[in-house]
This record gives sequence, C-alpha cells and structure tokens, in this order.
Amino acid sequence: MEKQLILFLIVMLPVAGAFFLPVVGRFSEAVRNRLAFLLVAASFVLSLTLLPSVLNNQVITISQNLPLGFNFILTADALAVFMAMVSSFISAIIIVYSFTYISHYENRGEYYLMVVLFLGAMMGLVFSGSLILLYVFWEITGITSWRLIGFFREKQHVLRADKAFLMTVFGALLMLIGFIRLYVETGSFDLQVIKEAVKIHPLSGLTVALIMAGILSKSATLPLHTWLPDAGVAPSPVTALLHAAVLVKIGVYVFARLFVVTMPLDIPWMNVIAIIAAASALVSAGAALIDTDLKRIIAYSTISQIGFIFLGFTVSNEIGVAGSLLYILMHGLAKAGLFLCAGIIEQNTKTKDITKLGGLMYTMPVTALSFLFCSFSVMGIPPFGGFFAKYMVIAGTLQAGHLAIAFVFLFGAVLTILYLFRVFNMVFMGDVGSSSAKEGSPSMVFCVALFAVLSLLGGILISYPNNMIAIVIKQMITGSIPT
Amino acid sequence: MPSLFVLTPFLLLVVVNLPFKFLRKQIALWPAVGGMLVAQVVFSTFYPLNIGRGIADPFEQFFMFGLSLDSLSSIMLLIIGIVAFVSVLVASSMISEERQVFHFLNLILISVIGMNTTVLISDIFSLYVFVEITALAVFVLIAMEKGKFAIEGTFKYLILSAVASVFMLTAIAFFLMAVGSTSFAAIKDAFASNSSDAFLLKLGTGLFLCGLLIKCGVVPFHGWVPDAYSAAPASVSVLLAGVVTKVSGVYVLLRLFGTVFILNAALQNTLLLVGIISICFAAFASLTQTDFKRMLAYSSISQVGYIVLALGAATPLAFVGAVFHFFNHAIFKSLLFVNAASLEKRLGTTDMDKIGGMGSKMKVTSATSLIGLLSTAGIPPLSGFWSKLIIIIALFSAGRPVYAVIALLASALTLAYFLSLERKVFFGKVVASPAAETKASFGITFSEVLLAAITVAAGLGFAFILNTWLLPLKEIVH
Amino acid sequence: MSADLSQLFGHFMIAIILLFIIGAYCILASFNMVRILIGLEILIKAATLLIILAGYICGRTALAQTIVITLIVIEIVVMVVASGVTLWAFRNNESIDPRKLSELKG
Amino acid sequence: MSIDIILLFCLVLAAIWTVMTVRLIHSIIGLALTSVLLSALMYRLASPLAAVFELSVCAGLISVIFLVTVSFTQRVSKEEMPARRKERFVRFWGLLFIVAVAGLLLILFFKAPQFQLPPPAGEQNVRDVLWNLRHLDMLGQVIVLLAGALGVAVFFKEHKK
Repeated sequence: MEKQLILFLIVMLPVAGAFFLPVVGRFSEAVRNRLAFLLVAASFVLSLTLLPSVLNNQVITISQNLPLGFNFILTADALAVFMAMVSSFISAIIIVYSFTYISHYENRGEYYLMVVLFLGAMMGLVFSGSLILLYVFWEITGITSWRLIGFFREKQHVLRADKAFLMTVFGALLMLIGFIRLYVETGSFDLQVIKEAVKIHPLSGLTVALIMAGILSKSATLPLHTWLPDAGVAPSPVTALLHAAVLVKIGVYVFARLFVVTMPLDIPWMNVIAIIAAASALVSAGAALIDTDLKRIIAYSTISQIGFIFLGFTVSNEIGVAGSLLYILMHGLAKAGLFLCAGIIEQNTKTKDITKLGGLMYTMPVTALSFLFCSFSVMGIPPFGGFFAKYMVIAGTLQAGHLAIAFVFLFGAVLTILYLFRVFNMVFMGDVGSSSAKEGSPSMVFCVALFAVLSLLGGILISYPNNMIAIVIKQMITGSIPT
Repeated sequence: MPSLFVLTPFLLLVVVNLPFKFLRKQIALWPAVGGMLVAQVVFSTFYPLNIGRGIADPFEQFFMFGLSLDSLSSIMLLIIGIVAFVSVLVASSMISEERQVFHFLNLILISVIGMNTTVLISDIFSLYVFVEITALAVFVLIAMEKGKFAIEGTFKYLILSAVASVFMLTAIAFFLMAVGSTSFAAIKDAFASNSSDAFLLKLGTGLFLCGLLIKCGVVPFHGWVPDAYSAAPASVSVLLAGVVTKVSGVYVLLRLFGTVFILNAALQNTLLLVGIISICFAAFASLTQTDFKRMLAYSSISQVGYIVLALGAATPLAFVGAVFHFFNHAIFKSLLFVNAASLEKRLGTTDMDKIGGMGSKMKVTSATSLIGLLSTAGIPPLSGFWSKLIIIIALFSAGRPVYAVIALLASALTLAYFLSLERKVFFGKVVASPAAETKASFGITFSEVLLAAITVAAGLGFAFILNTWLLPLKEIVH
Repeated sequence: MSADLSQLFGHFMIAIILLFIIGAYCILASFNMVRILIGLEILIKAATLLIILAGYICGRTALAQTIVITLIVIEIVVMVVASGVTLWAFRNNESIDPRKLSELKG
Repeated sequence: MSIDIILLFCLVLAAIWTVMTVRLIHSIIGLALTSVLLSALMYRLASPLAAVFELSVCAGLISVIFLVTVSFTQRVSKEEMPARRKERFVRFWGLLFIVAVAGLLLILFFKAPQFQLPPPAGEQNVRDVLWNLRHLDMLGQVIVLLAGALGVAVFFKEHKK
C-alpha cells in the first residue's frame, strides 16, 4: 500500500507541483527555484526508495479502472525504476545549473513550469502500464519541449519549435494508430493484457511499423531526425535535458518497454531496426564532422549514439540489452555534461560557431577539463563509463552473429572520436579567440564538473550499476523470452 | 422538470418586457439573465446524477408540451447554459448602450428558449419551429450593429438557413404522408416496421439530411459559416459558433440520425464522406486564412466534420464519441472566440497580419488560447483528445480504418494551422496598433479562465463525463 | 380510392416540383435581394402545398392545418427580418445587388 | 378533379410570371396571386382554416412587407428600364426551358401509380388539435412573434433617430 503511494507521488509531485511554480514565483524567485529542485529531487529520492523492493523482483502496480478500457495503470518494475532514477537524477542537476543560467532571461516562471512538468511527464511515461497513459505522457513531453525550444520567442526559434512539435506529433499520431490497432485486436490498452494476447496472436507488421514511426520520430532516428539539431536554439539546460537526458531516451525506453519486454519482435524486424540504427549512427556522425555549430555537433552526436542504444536492444541477448541500459545511463551523464559546457561557452563568448572560438582552455580550465572527460566517456575510452557501455553493445552484436553491423558501428565509434576531438581542438586549444571569455558561475561549473566526475566514476565503479542492470535484465529477459 | 427549462426563460422574457422602467436598468438585467443561465447549468448537471429526478413537474398538467429529458438532452442543456452564460458575460463588457443591452438580452433569451426546447422536443415539426426561432433571434443578433459585413453575413446565413428550412419542411411533409404523425416515436416505429412507404421515408431522410448539412455548415454547404462567424459581434460569435449552429444543426443531426432514423448503407457512406471531406478541406482552407475569426470558423467546420464522421460509423460507441466531441468542441471553440473577442476589444482588429507579440501583454488570453488550440488539435490530456480518440476507435471497430487514419492524421494539420496562428498572434514582435489599448475586462478574463478550466477538467476527468452523461447514451441509440 | 389518391398525388407532385424548380432558379439567377426573397417565398409555398397534400392523403388534415398555420406565422416573421436586412444592405451600399455585397469581402 | 388541375396549372403559371416579370411590383403582385391560388387549392384539399390564413397573411401581409421594402430601396430610373428588361429576359429564358422539360418528364414519371398510400384515418377538429395537442407550437408562435417585434425594433425603429 505504502509503495503504491510512493509510486503515485513520484509521478504526481512534479506533474501537479509544476503548476504551482509560476504562482510561487510571483512572490519569491528563490523559493520557486528551490521548490522546482525539490520536486525533481523528490522524484529521484522516492524512486530510490522503491529500488530495494524492485530489485527483489517485486512489481508495484496502481490500477484504476476507467470506462472504455482507458485504464489508469502505473507499474514499477526494475526497468522503469532504473530509467526513472537516471532521468530524475540528471534533471535535478540540470535544474541546479539553470538557477544562474536562466536568471537573466524573461519568462522564468514558464521555464520552471515546463521543465518540471517535462520531468513529471517523463516519470509518468516510464511508469505507465497502459498504452493510452503512455501516449498521454508522451504528448505532454512534446508540448513542454515545444515551449522550451521556442523559449526565446524569436521568430526563427518559434518556427523551429513548431517544426519539432509537428514532427514528433505526426510520429506520435502514427504510433497512436498502431496502439488503436492493438486495442481493436486485443480489446485493451493494458500492457499485461496485451502481453498475454500477443503470445497467442502475433503482432501484425503494420502495427509494428506504425509504432516504430512514433519511436523513431521521438528519438530522432534517421528518417525523422531533422528536428533535433534545429532544436539547438533552445536554452542550453533545455537542450541538455531534451537531447541527452530525457527526451530522446523516451523513444528508446518505449522501444525496450514494448518490443523487448511486452511483445518481443521477430528476428527480421530486429535486423531492420538494427540497420536503420546503423545508418542513423553513420549519417549523423558524418554530419557532426562537418558542422560548425557547437550545439548542432553535439546534437548530431546524440543521434549517432542513440543508434548504439537501439542496436543493443535489437540483438536481444543479455549482454547487448545490458549494454544498452548502461549506455542510457552513461550517455545521459556525459551528454548532459557536454551540453552544459556548451551552455557556459555560449553564454560567456556569445557565439556557438566553433571556427570563431579557440584557446578557452586557459580562460575556463574547469569547463575544458569537464568537456574533455565527458567527451572521453562519449567516445568510449577506458576507464570512462561510456567504454563499458559501448563494449557491451558491440560484444552483444558479435555474440548474436551480426558481424557486418558490428563493424559499421565500430566505424561509427571511430567517427565519434574524430569529431569530438575536432571540437575540443577548435574550441579549447589554439589561440585565444575572444578575450572576454571567463569561467561560468560557480553553480554552473559545479554541475558540469559533477557530470564529468560521474562519467569517470561510472567507469571506475562499473560494478555497482552493472549489478543493478543485471537484475533488471533478468526481469526483462525472463519476462520476455520464455525458456 | 423538462418544461422548466422552457418556461423559466420564457417567464424571464415576459418580465423583462414588462413596461416598468426599473426592470430595464442594466443592474437588474445582467444578473437576472446570467443567474438564470447558471441555474440551468446547475440543474442540467445534477439531473443525471439523480438528484433532480424526484421533483415533479407542476406544469406538466397544464401544458401538453411532450418534452422529454434524457442524457443527450441534459448534456446539451449544460452546453447551452455554459456558452450562453459566457456570451452574456462577454457582452456585458462590450455593450453599454441601454437600448442595445435590452435588445441583446431579449434576443439571447429567445435563442436560449429556442435551443432549450430544441433539445427537449420529441416532435419533428415542433423541432423545426424552435430551430427556426433560434435562427431568427440569431439573425437579428448578428445584424444588430448593422455594419456592412454584419449585414452581408446575416443575409447569406438567412438565405441558406431558409433554404435548409425548406428542405426540412419538405422532408416533414413526406414523413407526415408516410407516417400520419410527426412525433419521433411514430417515425421511429415506421422505420422499424419496414412498411410499404419505405420510399417516402427514404426521400424524407435524404431531404432532411440535406437541410441539416446546410445548417451544420459542413463542406459542400459551408459558404455561410466563415462570413457569419466573422461578421457577428464578438459576444454573438461566441454564441453562434459555440452553440447555435451546433444545436440547430449538429444536435438535430445526432438526435434524428442517431436515435430516430435507421441509416442504410448509402446514408452511412454519405455521412462518412461528407465528414472526411469537411475535416480535410476545412483544415487546408484554414491554413490560408489571415483573419483570426475566419480561421476559427474553418476550424469549426473541420471539427463538425468529426462529429458527422462519427455518426456515419453508426455504432453506439461512435455516437458516444460524437456527443463527447460536441461537448468539447462547444467549450473550446467558445473559448477561442472569447480570445478573439479579447483581442478585438484590445486592438480593434482580428487580422492576424496586424497583430503580433501579444503573448507578453495579454497573458491570460495567450495561455487560455493555447489550451483551446491544443485541445482542438487533440493533444492529450486535454478534452479534445479523448473525444477524437473515441471516435477513431469506433471507426476502427466499425471496420472503417481508412477514414479513421485520415481523420487522425488531419489532427496534425489542425496543429499546423494553430501553431502558425499562435506564432503570428502571440509570439514575435509587438505590432503597434491604432486602437487605444484598454485593460481586458473582468467579464472576458473570467470567461476565458472558466472555459479553459472546463477544457482541462473535462480532459482529466473524462471518466466522470463518460460515466455520467455519455455511456448511458448507448441505450438510446439503436 | 387508393388509385384515385395516387393519381391526385401525381398531379400535385408535378406542380410542387415545378414550383421548387422555379423558386430555386429565382434564388440562383436573381441579382436583387428582394427577388431572392420572392424566390424563397415560392419555395415555402411549395412546401406548404406539400404539407397540406400530405395531410389530405394520410387523412390528418387537422394536423396538417395546424402545422401550416404555425409555418405561416414563422414565414412572415422571417420575411420581416429579411426585409430589415435588405433595407440595411441598401442603406450601407446604396444597392440591393447581392453581387456588390460579395465584392466587399475580398 | 379537373378544377384542381386547372388551379395547379394556374399556380405554376403565376409562379413563372412572378419570376419572369421585369418590374418588382409586378413580381410582388404575382406572388400574391400565387398565394391566392394556393389558398384555393388548400380549400379544395379540405383545409379551409389554413386556406384563410394563407389568404390573409401571405397574400396580404407579405405583399405589404415587400412593397414597403421595395419602396425604400427601389430607385431605378425610367431610362434604365429597357436595359433591365433585356437583361432579365436573357437571364430567365433558361427557366422556361427547364420548367417545360421538367414538366414533361414529371408527367411521364407520375403516370403510373407509384405509391401504396395508407387509407385516410379519422378526422379531428383543427381547433382541438391546435389548442389541445400542440401547445408547444403555440408557444413557438408567441415567441416567434416576439422575435419579429424585436427585429422590427432593431431594423426599422432606429431609422427615426
């Protein structure tokens, strides 16, 4: 009973609390900022308290029957709790970072409202046990990211925000068609019911394709990826939140939830998705190599790394899936760090063009070091966390016997190393470009450094996350592949 | 009980027209009409919750009205109450001249009587009478300021509405010929018994459908809608777009084609086709509009298309979805027209090229319009999403997946034109306006917040609405 | 009896349908708002005749008459309002040509 | 039967004249004539009360309304008349043709009995029906007249100011 209350609070605290933030902000900015942090931190702490029971193979469920099968179901299993912890932790740090970053722009009330609501929707999406609830939270993340991308209200920004919103909504509508087809076939939106039903009647290919369209659009994978680099006009904490920590992971998470846990896909489908992921990884890595806008490069890098995560899930053996989960964690930490660094650089030098930057190593050393650490993690250089994740994904691919795909991804990994070194070189090494640059505010630098340190620690202390993921995997795989 | 909904406004109408000077003072008029409408909202909310059912109707002995109140009527009464109340609120901050106030309130009362009776009636000719009464009151309301556009909009509306009436009258004559009576029950029996007059019934159904499609303003017959909506004064366009065309067109369509007539395959296909064409055509047309109100009018055509489409699926679930969409659409479209009124009051224009950057100046209008727009586009968790979802599930279950997919993807189109509206009006640079900028009045702000709250609440509490009003509807649909 | 009624119905239907055509043509082809209203009147006349005929055929002339009486009352009020609108259209534009109204819209 | 057919024929002719005639005044007179013929037909169809109503209200009152409207709005000079006449005739030639063809087709169509009509049921008194069974329509009439009065107040009264 108590656990269910905790689960309910994890979702509802940020979702409902978000709407109080602008009101509180009218009286005191400081209180509002702290409240925003507290709401997100509460989600993290509460998820943490669920961890022991979930690791004991318990599944916590809240279920409220509503008419027409639009049931309100929240389910906390190991996968969900893991995902919730990762995203709420990263979000909490991002909120600390934005205290000073956002303090001299307008519409701060709206900013905190949207960020906290976004996180709340993310929590709801992670824990939702019915397709319709999942869709609802999915679209709420869409609305909030739309407002956040268009935060600066300039015409170009708003246009890009609209583009991102339209693309994700279009994908989501296709996905909804897939959901409705499932509903008409199985008579329910409940994932448990669908899981049982799918065992008897296998999924039709069209349904899978429709749902995949939604997933690809949200996680910015190849055919539907163009909105993500454009979304770089948003405030930096936002892009960090959107790209690295949460938004694009939604697609990956839903893929794992639906097609790994609930209704495992056939081998041919998995291969198709692996190929899409490979193409996505290569193309975006190439784009990252030639682009000159700092945030766009990091965004392309995200698209590329998402390919790796998909790959791990598609090979559907233990090591691959474990690699993907680890990847979600490590990539989230490192990429958030990179974006926040970019935010500091952008705010202090007033430019995002890497050809105009240089020599920042000397003026902002902590940022430079953090950037380097986070880059190492994304590149997959031992002993950083990213290395283990990348290694496991590729090992899983080899174990499944996809030699060619593994090679393509290895090539992608090499490209990652290239473009990240290029960026580091141009931004931090060389001549001092702009003299006015200085280190960011202490709290911002602290957040960046924290991400860098965590990326390193994640690698050194790999056994802790690994043990947890092992349990998650056990629950996922035994639930999904009957032996 | 049902006749109270007719007689109370009628009595108020009589009292307002009594020749006493003090009764005509604005201080007495506004609260009286507003209070009456609030009472209507309260009663129509409680009735389905079984609270009002015990009260006997004292008037039933004197008048043989033959009114009947079921859950479809009660949700319609609720909508009429809310939207008319909002319209009165908006008007109270925009009309000040005493004569005009007097005329406006009289006409509002007449149209409320007309609509209330329309939704309670169970006789096809009386239905026509009260639809016509509503229309008449609204003609005068639209034309009240007698500007060029207003007169033109009224004339177009008047002629098309009269032509629609002729269609309906002809149909009524055929029903009379075939059935020998004009009551719903008799017509329903005639349909069910499959008598030898089937041809006359079919003819009547077809003609009635033509008339109603004009009244609904769906695509082949939509010419008058944008003109009438944009020509009307702000408060009237709220009423017109929110309930009048919905009750006199869409409700009658729902009532007759959902519960009285039996649809054959050809009729179903017609409805489906008209619905889907309206959805798509009007959505494309609204992409090119530059006037706020005209864009809303086209969006309204598109949304009515969903209701017609659902009716074409001809299943109880689709009917539930259609009524739910009706409710939602009435609320959020009224909200958007109140937003337009707010812009018009502040800037003196609704031309989107002349407006910009109002997001920071009109915070309430901006925020509530966002809720209205997202709800129209069917973004969860707002109310519009659930009704569209039910309609689309019903279409899938009825074996019409193609229509379902087109209807669903059209929401992306809806979103597209609303985003461009939002971009032009509320974001971007502030465009200097010629009109004096006054502070938004309490009446408008309050109604914006009220309607937005209903939209959000209906989205979050959709289960309550479904259980209270909508799922019982399945019983009255055959 | 039945055959007689049927023949009666046929004759009346011919006239009624012709009236509908005439009225519709008048509405569509006229360039004068008053003429449009006259066309509308002819349409309504046709509907009135049809209702009376229906009452006669199904033997409910009383019902048909009450319907027609109500209908006539509504008809006249509609015409009064329509005339008012026409009057104001003339005052605004110095013309009652509906084409000139449409040109204003742009 | 024959007088009915003659009346119907005259009705259609009157309607055509109403539409075809050049001067609006003639048109209005034609409409009144149509109403008179219609009311005669109503009388033939055993509906005397409705016939009286039609005669007094439609033939009388509506003509007056139209005449008032026309007198307010019609300002065509004498010189324009021939041009108008020409324009009208060109425009309405199509009508004659359509009516002739449609009439022929309809006569062919209705020659054979098409419908199984129900036998006439018991007759009721009009007053009983109107006053005892259709209260709602009576209420509707009252409200419609009120709406009409308001319409007059809005459209016609302001003029004097």
